Amino acid sequence: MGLSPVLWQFLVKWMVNFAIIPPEASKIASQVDALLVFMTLVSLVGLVLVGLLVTAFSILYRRDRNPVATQIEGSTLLEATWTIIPLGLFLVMFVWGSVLYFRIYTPPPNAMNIYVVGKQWMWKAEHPGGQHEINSLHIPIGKPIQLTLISQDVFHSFSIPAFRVKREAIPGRYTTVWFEATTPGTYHLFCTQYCGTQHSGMIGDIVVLTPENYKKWLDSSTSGVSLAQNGERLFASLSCNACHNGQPDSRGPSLANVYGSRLTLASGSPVLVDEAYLRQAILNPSAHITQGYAPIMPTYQGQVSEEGLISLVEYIKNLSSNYRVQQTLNTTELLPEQPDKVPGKTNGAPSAGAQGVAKP
Amino acid sequence: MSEEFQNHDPNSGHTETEQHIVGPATYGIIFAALLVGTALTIGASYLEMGAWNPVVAILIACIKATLVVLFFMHIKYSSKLMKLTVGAGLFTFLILVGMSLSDYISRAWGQW
Amino acid sequence: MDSHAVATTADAHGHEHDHPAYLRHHFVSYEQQTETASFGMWLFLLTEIMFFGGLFTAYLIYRNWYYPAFVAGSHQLSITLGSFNTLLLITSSFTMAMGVWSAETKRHKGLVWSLIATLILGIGFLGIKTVEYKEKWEKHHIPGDTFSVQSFVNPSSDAEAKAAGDKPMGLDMARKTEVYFSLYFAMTGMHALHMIIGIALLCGMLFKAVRGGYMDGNIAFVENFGLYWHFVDIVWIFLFPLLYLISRHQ
Amino acid sequence: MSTIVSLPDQSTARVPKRNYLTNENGLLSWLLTGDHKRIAILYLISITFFFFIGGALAGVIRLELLTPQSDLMAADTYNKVFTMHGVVMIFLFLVPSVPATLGNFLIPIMIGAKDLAFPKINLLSWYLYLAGGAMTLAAMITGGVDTGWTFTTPMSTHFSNTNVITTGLAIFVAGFSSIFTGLNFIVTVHRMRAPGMTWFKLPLFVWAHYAASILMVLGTPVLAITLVLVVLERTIGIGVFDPTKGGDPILFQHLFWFYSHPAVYIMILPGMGVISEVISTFSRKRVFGYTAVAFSSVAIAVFGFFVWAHHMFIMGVSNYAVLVFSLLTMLVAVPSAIKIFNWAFTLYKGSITFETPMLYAFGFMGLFTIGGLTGVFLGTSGTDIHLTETYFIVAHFHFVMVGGMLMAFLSGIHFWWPKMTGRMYPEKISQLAAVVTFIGFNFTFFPQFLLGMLGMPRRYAAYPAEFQVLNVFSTAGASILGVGYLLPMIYLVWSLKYGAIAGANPWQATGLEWQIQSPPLTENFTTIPVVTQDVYDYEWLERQKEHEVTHVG
Ligand code: HEA
Ligand code: HEA
Ligand code: HEC
Ligand code: CUA
Ligand SMILES: [Cu+2]
Repeated sequence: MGLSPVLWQFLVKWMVNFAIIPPEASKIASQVDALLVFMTLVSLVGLVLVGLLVTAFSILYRRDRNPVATQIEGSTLLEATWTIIPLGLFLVMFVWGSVLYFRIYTPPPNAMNIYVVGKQWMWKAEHPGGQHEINSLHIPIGKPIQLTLISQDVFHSFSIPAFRVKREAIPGRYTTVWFEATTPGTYHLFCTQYCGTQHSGMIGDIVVLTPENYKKWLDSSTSGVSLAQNGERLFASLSCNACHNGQPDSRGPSLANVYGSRLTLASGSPVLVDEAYLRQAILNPSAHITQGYAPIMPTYQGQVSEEGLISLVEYIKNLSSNYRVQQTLNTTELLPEQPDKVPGKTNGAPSAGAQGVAKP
Repeated sequence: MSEEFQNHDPNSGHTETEQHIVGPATYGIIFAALLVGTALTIGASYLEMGAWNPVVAILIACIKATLVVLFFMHIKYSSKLMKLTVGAGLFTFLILVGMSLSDYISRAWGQW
Repeated sequence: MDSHAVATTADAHGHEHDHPAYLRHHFVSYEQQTETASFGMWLFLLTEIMFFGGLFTAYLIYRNWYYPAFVAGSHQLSITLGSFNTLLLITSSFTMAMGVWSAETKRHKGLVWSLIATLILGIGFLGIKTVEYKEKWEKHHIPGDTFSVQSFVNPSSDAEAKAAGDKPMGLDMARKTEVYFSLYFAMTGMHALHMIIGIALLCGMLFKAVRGGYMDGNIAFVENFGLYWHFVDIVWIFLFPLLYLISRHQ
Repeated sequence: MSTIVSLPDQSTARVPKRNYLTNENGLLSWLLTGDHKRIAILYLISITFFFFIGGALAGVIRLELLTPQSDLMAADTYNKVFTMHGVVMIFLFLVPSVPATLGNFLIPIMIGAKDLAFPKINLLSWYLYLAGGAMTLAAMITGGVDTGWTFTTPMSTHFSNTNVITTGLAIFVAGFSSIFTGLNFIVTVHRMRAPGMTWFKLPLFVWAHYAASILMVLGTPVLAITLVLVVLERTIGIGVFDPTKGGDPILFQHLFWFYSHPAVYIMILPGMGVISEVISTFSRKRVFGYTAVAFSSVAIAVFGFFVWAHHMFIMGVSNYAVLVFSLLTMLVAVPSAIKIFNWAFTLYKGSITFETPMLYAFGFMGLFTIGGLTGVFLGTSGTDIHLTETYFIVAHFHFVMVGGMLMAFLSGIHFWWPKMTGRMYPEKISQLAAVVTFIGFNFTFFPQFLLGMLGMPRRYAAYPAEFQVLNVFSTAGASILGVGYLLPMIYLVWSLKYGAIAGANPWQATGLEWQIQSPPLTENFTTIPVVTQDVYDYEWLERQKEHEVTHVG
């Protein structure tokens, strides 16, 4: 009699590949692991302590040895000890953990932004250069990368265990997370928030490349139209430039350099213009009236898809002068018809003129 | 909720306190006060007070509610336990509202 | 076997003392029984506070987010009807309090008439509420597929909005009035549901009172019902300014 | 090894003829009973039924996860299975488990009362529970639900086309059952204590239930209204949680967790009460630092309301809120640590024996410590990012809920079985069952910590092949665990007829419940006791020895 061969095979495989921690492939990973190790050690000490106390007392004071119990009321000193020491340790964990938390969710200003749209049941990544990919994400090492996430339907969660990061994609709102990959390789991408039938199929690969390979990948998969260019077309075809044309008499404010600036709203409160604000300004203009302007901007709810919004946002972000807008203004009719280059490996994403106008 | 054990009645199996009966006169006064309060709320809503409008409205409502609780519902004449019970309810209510709102308010502070 | 808890005698019920028939077997005294009942009632009211608490939280958040929509939505409600209803409810609270007093002082007529008054006022409240709901229904202000933002994007087409001097609203904000009406119906609906339950109980109580009930000192039910009724009143005291009186000056 | 069990002479002893079980006969006498003890039995039967339904579903989950592909069933079915497993286990088993059975049975007796304050409401709460259970079963049979037990919006409101409404209403109804139980307990503890029974003479079991009841009364209604809003959103389309209408789906989470975090303490506190009683009895000692243990229950209850957003750390709540909620989570963990150490020190200089309830209690201490400490991993915001929504969480909550509360429940059932039925369970086999459960449990759930660390997401019907080995361990463990749970089921039923006659106080315990006959009379006490002795007063008990307890019936 022996172990069944199947089970044996398992065990061997397991012994060979045994790991309790996924690969560390980002800068933050080792920092998270340090805290995890610390907490595990503290927990082990605590557990062993409890275990030792229980076992030792059970042996020392079992009825056979100690037939009569000695009644003890309690001990303030002891009780204070085991209140304060765990509390202290927990507080250390809290501070340490919070530092990490803020680090993970505060992208550095120079980070490269990639947009990720989640929908039942796939991830769609949009690189600034216009490369789309589905259920995979190609990134270079050594460069901080910020993800701006949004969901088109329900909650999803973008999880990369090897990087120790994870962020929920929420319907109707941008969220961000960032990381800097350190080791080339292919890692798991999971959707960890339960999102319906094919939740477990909403997985993919994070492909970490050296900068050279990344460049190669970019070139081979470009569709020829960057996000900003696509945004420009949308800007024209949705007639945004009818109002935002940068002319002194225009009805809408100039959008050049608006990204990153601080605006004052009609209500008097200041806002920082970030991606989320730009998106809101397009969808819910009357909730965010800029001081000095009439609330005349129509809402584009239902007219632009999330991808389209991303393009618009990316276009406005990169708008440093109104020159382009005015150019667009003169050639409005022409632009949307601009021929597409054959998309590279964009996984068959449809490529109409300006992508992102919501289908009726 | 958590504090009431400090002032418990060791014989609470036998509370013999005679019940205080609140009479029509008190009820009448409170009723009048409630009517006045209602009139005040309506009036106040037509005044321009900026951010104070909701504050005043809520304040008057709170006063009215307190009157109802204290007199119509006899809490003024009830045992400490009852008062604490009402307090506990109010407290938890405020936790629910306050701590939820704290998330919403502080979301606007940063880029998150 | 002196002072501790060991069952020694077979005297199961200990019927040595004479107690009123309504004293339940597991209580020592009538005071204990009433105190217990009213404490239980108060705890139940705490659950009610928390029940409405969820709605109030939602209300406060959305009111801050979509203030203009809430203002415009609020202008759709009739202050006259709302105030009148407040009056009805406060009065009914008063008559209910009088009812409790009558029961405490064993005034049969007083109790019956107070309950009748309370009943009529309560039904009146619901009647007016129905009128208000019906109007919302006709104007397609019920949230859901049929919801229409016509009154808000184009206030001149709408009598109430015109009267309140509303300005046309952007479509995006106008759509948020649906959130306002969702909360309006959720909150007043829950309140109305409590009223309906209250009225049902009131009918039963009235029936008993007419036939001479509650005159034997066993008035726990009347008192606890009073607590319930006052609580429903308090909820309305908050709902009225929050829903009807948002920024009437404008 | 010696034992403290002292049974009456089996040749002459008999179960008292008149007791709450025999007082009246016929089905109706049960269905219309106001007796808290009978209602406890009714609850016991119904929650056991639901536990086995939940357990069978767990078995199906584990079978599916034996292989990486979703080959046993479609992903859709798997989703329905774990949702039902969660809903049944939480709302129909664990929340009512200890309070509605042991709590119902014991609280009035422990405080020297003849019944709970509101016997009819107590019965009503059982019927509500049954209605909720029936609706859940109906939802399950007519197509199931696939939202997970957390009903995340907008998934549950707009994207799932399964029986969300029925299940939501089922939980709503079952929730009221829990509210009424809690309300009854609070009123009873305040109003029905026997003369001389002061707050600090209350057994810790009562303190724990009192604290849990506060949570039930104040927390559950928020869940109720949240579910109502979800149902309204599905039926008529109001827009409170719907992002396309301007609602905030995160608000749903706030409201849901405002209940569901306190609910985890509803689930654990009564179990902690059981452990206090058991450890005291089998070490023949007053609980070390009685006051601290009592107050820590209340502290858990109060602080339990302040930490709910730790379930939402990555869901887009403000980072400042994360800071606050994470800090408060650390604070709420401390009272649990206090309890663990106080129990450990109760053993110090005790006179310890190792009957089954005590074995389960030891199991509780170890497993709850692991579960609790891993909870701290999750409460630490930086590590929660990596661990959340993985099997680490699954392991965490099974350690606290199964390793903690279920162990406590079994401990309590064994401990009070003689009181409830008048007969002893067979000791040897039950000790075996306790050990089997402990081993099976660790086999099942410890690998899940590793899986979580490695990043395996929860609620996955299929997973990457590299996780298979640990999953096989887990499934294998679950089958051992299943045996461990079936055993008590069998021998406890067996003991109803063949168990040794227990007598009034087989454990020589000090609680009031042990001073009356087993099974007790319908009215518990023939005369209301006057309490003079202290709680856990073993010396008093010694002095009582000469007046050996007799029975009435
Ligand atoms: C009985 C149920 C129960 C209990 C008691 C607990 C107890 C705790 N839980 Fe748990 N929890 C759940 C049930 C429970 N939990 C469930 C069901 C979920 C998942 C829900 C879902 O998403 O489906 C969950 C999820 C959950 C999360 C959310 C994770 C996420 O979604 O990202 C968090 C985060 O903070 C958390 C934390 C805690 C903490 C800090 C405690 C603390 O109360 C624990 C305190 C105990 C101890 C700390 C142990 C004793 C301490 C010692 C002996 C001291 C040791 C000595 C030294 C340190 C020296 N839990
Ligand atoms: C009280 C609560 C409780 C209890 C006791 C259990 C008990 C068990 N649970 Fe459960 N579990 C939850 C509460 C609980 N669980 C919750 C809340 C979730 C989250 C759901 C969600 O994500 O929404 C969850 C999710 C969950 C998962 C994760 C699913 C996923 O995310 O994909 C798993 C996987 O292993 C699991 C396993 C088990 C096992 C093996 C047991 C074992 O302990 C059970 C052992 C018992 C038995 C095995 C019964 C013995 C009797 C029989 C087996 C009868 C035989 C009859 C037939 C087979 C017909 N549970
Ligand atoms: C009818 C005129 C009009 C059109 C068409 C229009 N806007 Fe605007 N827009 C405005 C006005 C006026 C404001 C300032 C008041 C406000 O914030 O609503 C504004 C504000 C903005 C802002 C906020 C920045 C700031 O400085 O306040 C952004 C971003 C923006 N518009 C983008 C767009 C985009 C993208 C489109 C097309 C899809 C568009 N607008 C179409 C009139 C218009
Ligand atoms: Cu998307 Cu899970
Ligand atoms: Cu929690």
